[in-house]
Amino acid sequence: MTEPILKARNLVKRYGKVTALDHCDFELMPGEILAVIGDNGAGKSSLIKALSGAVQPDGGEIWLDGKKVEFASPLDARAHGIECVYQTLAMSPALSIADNMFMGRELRKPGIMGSLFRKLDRPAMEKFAREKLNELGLMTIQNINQAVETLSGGQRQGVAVARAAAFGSKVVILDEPTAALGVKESRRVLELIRDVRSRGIPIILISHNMPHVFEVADRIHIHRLGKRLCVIRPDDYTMSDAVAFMTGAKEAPGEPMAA
Amino acid sequence: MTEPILKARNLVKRYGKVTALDHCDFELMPGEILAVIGDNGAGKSSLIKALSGAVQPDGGEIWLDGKKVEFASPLDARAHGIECVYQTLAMSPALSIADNMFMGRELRKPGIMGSLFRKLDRPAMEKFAREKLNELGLMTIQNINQAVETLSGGQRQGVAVARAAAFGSKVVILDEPTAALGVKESRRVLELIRDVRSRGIPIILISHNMPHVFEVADRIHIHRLGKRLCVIRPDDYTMSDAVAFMTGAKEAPGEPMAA
Amino acid sequence: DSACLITKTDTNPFFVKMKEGAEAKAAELGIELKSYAGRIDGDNESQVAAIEACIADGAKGILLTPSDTSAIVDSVKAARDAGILVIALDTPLDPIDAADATFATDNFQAGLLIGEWAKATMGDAAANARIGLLDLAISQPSVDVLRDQGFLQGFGVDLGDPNKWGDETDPRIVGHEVTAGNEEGGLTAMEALLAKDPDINVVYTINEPAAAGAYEALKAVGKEGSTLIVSVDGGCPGVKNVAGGVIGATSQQYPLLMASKGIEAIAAFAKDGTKPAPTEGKNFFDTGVTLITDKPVDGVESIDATKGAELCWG
Amino acid sequence: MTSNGNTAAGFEEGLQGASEKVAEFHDDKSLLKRVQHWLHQTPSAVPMIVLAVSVVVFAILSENFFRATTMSTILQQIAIVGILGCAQTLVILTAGIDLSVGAIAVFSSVLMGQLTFRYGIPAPMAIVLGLALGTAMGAINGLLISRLKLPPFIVTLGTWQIYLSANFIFSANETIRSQDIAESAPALQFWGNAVQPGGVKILFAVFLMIALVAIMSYVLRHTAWGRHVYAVGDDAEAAQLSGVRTDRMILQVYALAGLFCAIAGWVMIGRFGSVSPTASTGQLGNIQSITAVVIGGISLFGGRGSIVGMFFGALIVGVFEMGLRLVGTDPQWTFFLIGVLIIFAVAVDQWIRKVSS
Amino acid sequence: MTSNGNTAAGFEEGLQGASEKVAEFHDDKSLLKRVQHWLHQTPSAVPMIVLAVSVVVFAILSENFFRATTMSTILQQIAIVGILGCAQTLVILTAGIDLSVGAIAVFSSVLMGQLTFRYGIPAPMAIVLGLALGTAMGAINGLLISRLKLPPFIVTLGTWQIYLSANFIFSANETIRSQDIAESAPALQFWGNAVQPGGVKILFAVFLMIALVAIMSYVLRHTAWGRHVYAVGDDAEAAQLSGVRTDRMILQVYALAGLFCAIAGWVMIGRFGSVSPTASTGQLGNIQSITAVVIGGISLFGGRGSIVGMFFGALIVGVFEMGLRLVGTDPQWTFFLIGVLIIFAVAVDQWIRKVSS
Ligand SMILES: Nc1ncnc2c1ncn2[C@@H]1O[C@H](COP(=O)(O)OP(=O)(O)OP(=O)(O)O)[C@@H](O)[C@H]1O
Ligand SMILES: Nc1ncnc2c1ncn2[C@@H]1O[C@H](COP(=O)(O)OP(=O)(O)OP(=O)(O)O)[C@@H](O)[C@H]1O
Ligand SMILES: OC[C@H]1O[C@](O)(CO)[C@@H](O)[C@@H]1O
Ligand SMILES: [Mg+2]
Ligand SMILES: [Mg+2]
Repeated sequence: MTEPILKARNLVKRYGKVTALDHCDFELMPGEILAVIGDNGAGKSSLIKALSGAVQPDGGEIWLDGKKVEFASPLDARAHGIECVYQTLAMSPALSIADNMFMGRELRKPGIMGSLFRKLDRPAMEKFAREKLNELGLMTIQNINQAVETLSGGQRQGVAVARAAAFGSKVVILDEPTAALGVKESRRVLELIRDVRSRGIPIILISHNMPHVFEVADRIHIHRLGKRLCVIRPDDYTMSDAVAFMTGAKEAPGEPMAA
Repeated sequence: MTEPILKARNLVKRYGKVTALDHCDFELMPGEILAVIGDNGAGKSSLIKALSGAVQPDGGEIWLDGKKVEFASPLDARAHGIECVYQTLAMSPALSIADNMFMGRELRKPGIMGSLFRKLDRPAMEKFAREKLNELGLMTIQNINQAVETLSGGQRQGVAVARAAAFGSKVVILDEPTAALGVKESRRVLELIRDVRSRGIPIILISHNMPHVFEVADRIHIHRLGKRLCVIRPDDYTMSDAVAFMTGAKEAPGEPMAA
Repeated sequence: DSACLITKTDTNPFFVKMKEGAEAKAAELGIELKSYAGRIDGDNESQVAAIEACIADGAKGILLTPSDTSAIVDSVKAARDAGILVIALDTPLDPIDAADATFATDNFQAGLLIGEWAKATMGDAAANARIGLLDLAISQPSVDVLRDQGFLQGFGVDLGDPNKWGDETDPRIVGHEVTAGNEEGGLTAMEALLAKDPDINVVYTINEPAAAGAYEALKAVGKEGSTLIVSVDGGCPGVKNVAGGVIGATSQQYPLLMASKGIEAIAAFAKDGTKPAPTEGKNFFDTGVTLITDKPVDGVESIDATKGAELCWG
Repeated sequence: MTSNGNTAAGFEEGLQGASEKVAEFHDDKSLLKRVQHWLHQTPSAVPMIVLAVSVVVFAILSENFFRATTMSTILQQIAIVGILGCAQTLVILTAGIDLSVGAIAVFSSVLMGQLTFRYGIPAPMAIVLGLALGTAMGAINGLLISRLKLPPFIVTLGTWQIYLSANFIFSANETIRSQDIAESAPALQFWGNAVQPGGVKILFAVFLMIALVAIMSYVLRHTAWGRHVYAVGDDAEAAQLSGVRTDRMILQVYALAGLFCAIAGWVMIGRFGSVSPTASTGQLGNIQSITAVVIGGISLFGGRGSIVGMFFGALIVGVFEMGLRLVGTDPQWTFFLIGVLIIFAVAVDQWIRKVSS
Repeated sequence: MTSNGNTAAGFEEGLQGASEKVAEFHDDKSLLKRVQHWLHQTPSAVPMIVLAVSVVVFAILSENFFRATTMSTILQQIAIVGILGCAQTLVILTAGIDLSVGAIAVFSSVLMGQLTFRYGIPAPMAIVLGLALGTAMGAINGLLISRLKLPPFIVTLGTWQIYLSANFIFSANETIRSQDIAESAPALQFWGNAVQPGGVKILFAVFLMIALVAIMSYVLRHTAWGRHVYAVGDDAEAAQLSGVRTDRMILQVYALAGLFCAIAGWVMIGRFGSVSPTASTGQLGNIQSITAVVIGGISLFGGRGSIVGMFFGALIVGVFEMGLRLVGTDPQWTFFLIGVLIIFAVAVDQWIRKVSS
């Protein structure tokens, strides 16, 4: 086995009385699709928020590419090549698709207009955004300057996923990217995930949809009560087993990190 | 065939440039579970909002039990025995579970305290709420006076469903009640739905989850581009067919109301 | 023994001086003085609350420059019922006998002096004067009415009802605007009058801060030389402005005198219950008023700015 | 139910015997935590404690402070703000804000006065009319907010100016003198009467304020209408969907707030004796009442807090102002310290919410 | 990928050949709709039109109105509100509010004046210090809001009182005379200088205001920082998650607002000539600037609107005040009509949003 690209040990995160992460471990291998499954409130979102700098864990350590990292903010994680689509999507409704895609990494005009007057290079950003959306064949958006709030839920989710896919150079994280999507729209997202992986970028996928998970995942991280319970391969176990593990109905297999 | 308990004809609802409902028809039979499926943005939520008084349609007519009705507000629909769990749950986060369950239909103390001073009968409301939650075996809530905001997403959805199930005397409507739920939690909601039906109350269930739909539905209303495309029985068609109809991949069967 | 000083604001230099004078006198006579003020000129409620605090504090006397001369009367009565000596300073109550005594400038006289001076200075042109009036507040407290009407009388304008300003019909009047008695108010009010009639050539102002604001507005349109500004106060900055030609004439008041007389009266009252007496022939104690100008005219008594500077306050 | 149902969801058989445990809870039993928890449960506790502390401090600093007469004076000084605070509390609980409260109060008092004196309507009748017109002014706010869906801040910013200038125009800036009122329309000054148990004068106005707070506290806590006020402020859309007539509710709340303001206007006549269109309540009443509400721990985002907290908030400001006056601080220092107090009160509140969340 | 994957989602084969159509759009091409759409796309259009209409109306009603001198007077009257409006716009775009703008402006002007006259610091140095201190006051607001997570309304309600009373205490209520400043520290009055093309006097202050609006319009529209301001106001959490340092942003915005207020304070010296701690801007600057922002079509909920709209908003108020004065209405009618204007402007805005949504 090669070295994990993203690794965490003993992550702890408390919200008041609730311990959302309770000495949780995590590993993502290069080039893989790792699914994370678990009951509601198991701490999945908290885990990926800690990995992507959206929350600061109260304890524990994170390594990226073998180097210890501490992300003070999502921007920080992004600078290291980690892109995340959060459960809430994290888009600014009144801003345009291009504005949203480039939020926090805007392109500036070349020359003095950019360096001194810090003028945005709108045409370049729009061109890139249009390309990315088309390239991913995800949707039929007429106007790249449309405000995000005028998009349907599915289109919005598409823009968020496209943003992550376009900019994630090391790791792409998706938190329940298909929860609100219909059958057709979900299918597209799954295709996109495969697409990203085929570019060599590993993906963390959180989902409650077992068929989807077993379809695309290379490995499945099962989360329970704030901890990693075990990691399984979809070929070794059935969906029924996975469900039994994650709900505590069955004893988890004796893998290294089992709680 | 008996008379439909809830029927609509030619419903129209426009939001600015978008026509969410485009001369849509609808029928719910007594005692049945009717699933409504369709792409994102097909107009499913708009349909049930119109049926439950949450929006006023721009055109069209609705009959309940054979009588024409016009609901000015959800309260109005409720007075007619129609209960709805909206996609957004519609709970007041800072208020207690009991407050939320009885919102708009509070119990008052007997005697002069209730009639003149309009004092709420807290103990009675709490008792009822606790009973309902236990009876439905849905969750382990310690304190009925807990603010709803302190509940997990799953628990919250449970309270909303329990409220509808407890008070719906004619029709219970559920809009994607399991979208954010895990495997275990979803299963409970499905059980609850069967439970309500077994009390003789018909249910409208909106869901993107085909296996769930085909498992519990007696009939499936397929919605497309703001209209009812067709109604099928799960025994007559496969999931694959249903998906093909709703996405426009296949021509819908020649049922009466096909577009 | 303790006493209270309640002024309209604690930001107008006039009241700042008044407070200093009262403090000095109180220290000399061994009286403990607490000072209160409204938030803005016209803030009656704060003055009511201050009176109530003085009652609670067991003060022997209150010196009050009322912001709303009729609205405050009941509170004054409550204080007097509690055995406190209440003296109005600077601005008489409405009715004037609601206070035990009033130590003030004869405000009508103050207005009259500058009115007569302006009329005499303009000579024949007075018949076609364009007059702007910068008043205090829309509630028309007594001091506001007295000075305004005094000025108009002095200038030879028919007053209509002498108990209010604004009902005159003389076509020479361009308009009345309120200033809250400060620079900014004076400036914007003057700008409004100028927009109404750019040919204004006489400006009455309620006090010197308002006059300073009016001057800036006139300067902005280059009319500072050709417009006559008259005012009331005689504070040191105002007297300097007379010397510098900013203000043509001002009626000087004596706030330090009001304050020290007031404290003395309270001290006397605390000792043996004697109440101060008004000036002969008037229903208040007149602390005097003097016209200051460097361009004296016949028939109106005045002193020059150098002399005025010796008497000025603040 | 259907033939293919159970196959599709076949993996769910894994659920059999699923555990009931949901998440781990560490019950922290430290004293500090328990105190925080209690404070969190009791929204009016923080202002109550601040109040008690400030009373003690001022009693030490000034011998004249902790006396029955001083206390009754403080109560009478906050009567108007307290009544306006009832109006403001209702509105803020619905996540609104009412900048026009002071203007409605002053205009209502002017209406009562002028209807009596200028138009010769008998005083009791004029009072009823004044109350009705104040309610109507509130209702106009409510209509603009609930029907036209305009933000409360802007609507009441506009009507504040409108009502206040209408008040000046209508009154022709005339003050009606106390003596005249006492003589020919004493009903207008009703709330200025007092009881004197043991020589300490307590205005009727004070009892009225306390009664209004008590009644509204009952209504908000123990009636359906009160719960609906909270629900609307918490999440208006959710309230609407779960059966509250949100629009009607908002209209009622602003109209009732208007009524309270008109009552405050009537009380103003009793307290000040005269009727004056320039009363500074017209300018400052909104900020004063919002300050009481905020110090009282009511959330400006709606849905959280208690009207009793507002009462303590008003009392705290009253105690501060009187205390600092008696101590003899410069008035500007009083304003300064009240500014600090506002921020401090809200910071404490935030801290409690955060730690005990 | 995995053995059982495709069986589980087997029903999805129904997707083959799925249509691409998503929802039906009726493109309404009526003129009214197109106008509405254009208005919706151009947030400063409504105030611009209101402005044009009111200028025309007043020009008809009063012959003195449409004159170069009157126009330049209006511009100079709104210079201070316009600069405070720049500060307020920034803050409101982040969904905040700043009630302390006027207090910061007045205190800064007093600081500049007293540092020169009382402490003998050379005027240019005193100006720099005054600007720095104004920025610091804004930064204090920003710190309380971004670090302690207190609501902007409450923080600035508190600091408004704090800065204003600090201003009175520090100045000892002394006014510095215009003539003294002109003599020994003319730099303080810099913005009161004027150019006179064709005899019409235009203050430097007017050019400054226009320059600031232009610069901020560029910054908000064409730089990343500007987009981030909008993003924070639109949805602060989303902005944070998508890579904006929200806390730092908010701190910067309030600090910059403080700087603008201090600039306004400097301009006040030029415009009023003297330095006065009682300038009513301290009390009214917040309401005046909020009014300009609101009439200018900027949403109080943040994230929507343009600073050019604020400029038109300030101009509309200026035109109204001057126009109504010239027409000879009672000043109270001016306030009344401005109240109506505020509500009207927002109602129109709401209507456009609704119909063209
Ligand atoms: N901001 C927060 N404040 C307080 N508690 C929180 C917060 N975020 C999460 N929690 C709590 O932490 C626990 C873990 O939440 P988390 O969102 O990580 O669960 P999850 O596994 O993503 O659940 P789901 O499948 O429902 O998304 C839950 O009990 C939740 O209530
Ligand atoms: N309040 C609203 N304002 C404007 N447009 C709306 C509104 N509500 C719905 N729409 C639009 O109406 C159409 C139908 O929406 P609706 O919510 O009914 O779809 P749905 O079938 O429930 O979709 P989903 O499966 O995503 O919940 C969509 O295009 C949506 O954008
Ligand atoms: O604001 C009006 C007040 O201003 C003064 O003239 C002092 O400047 C006082 O005499 C008067 O009461
Ligand atoms: Mg989650
Ligand atoms: Mg929906």
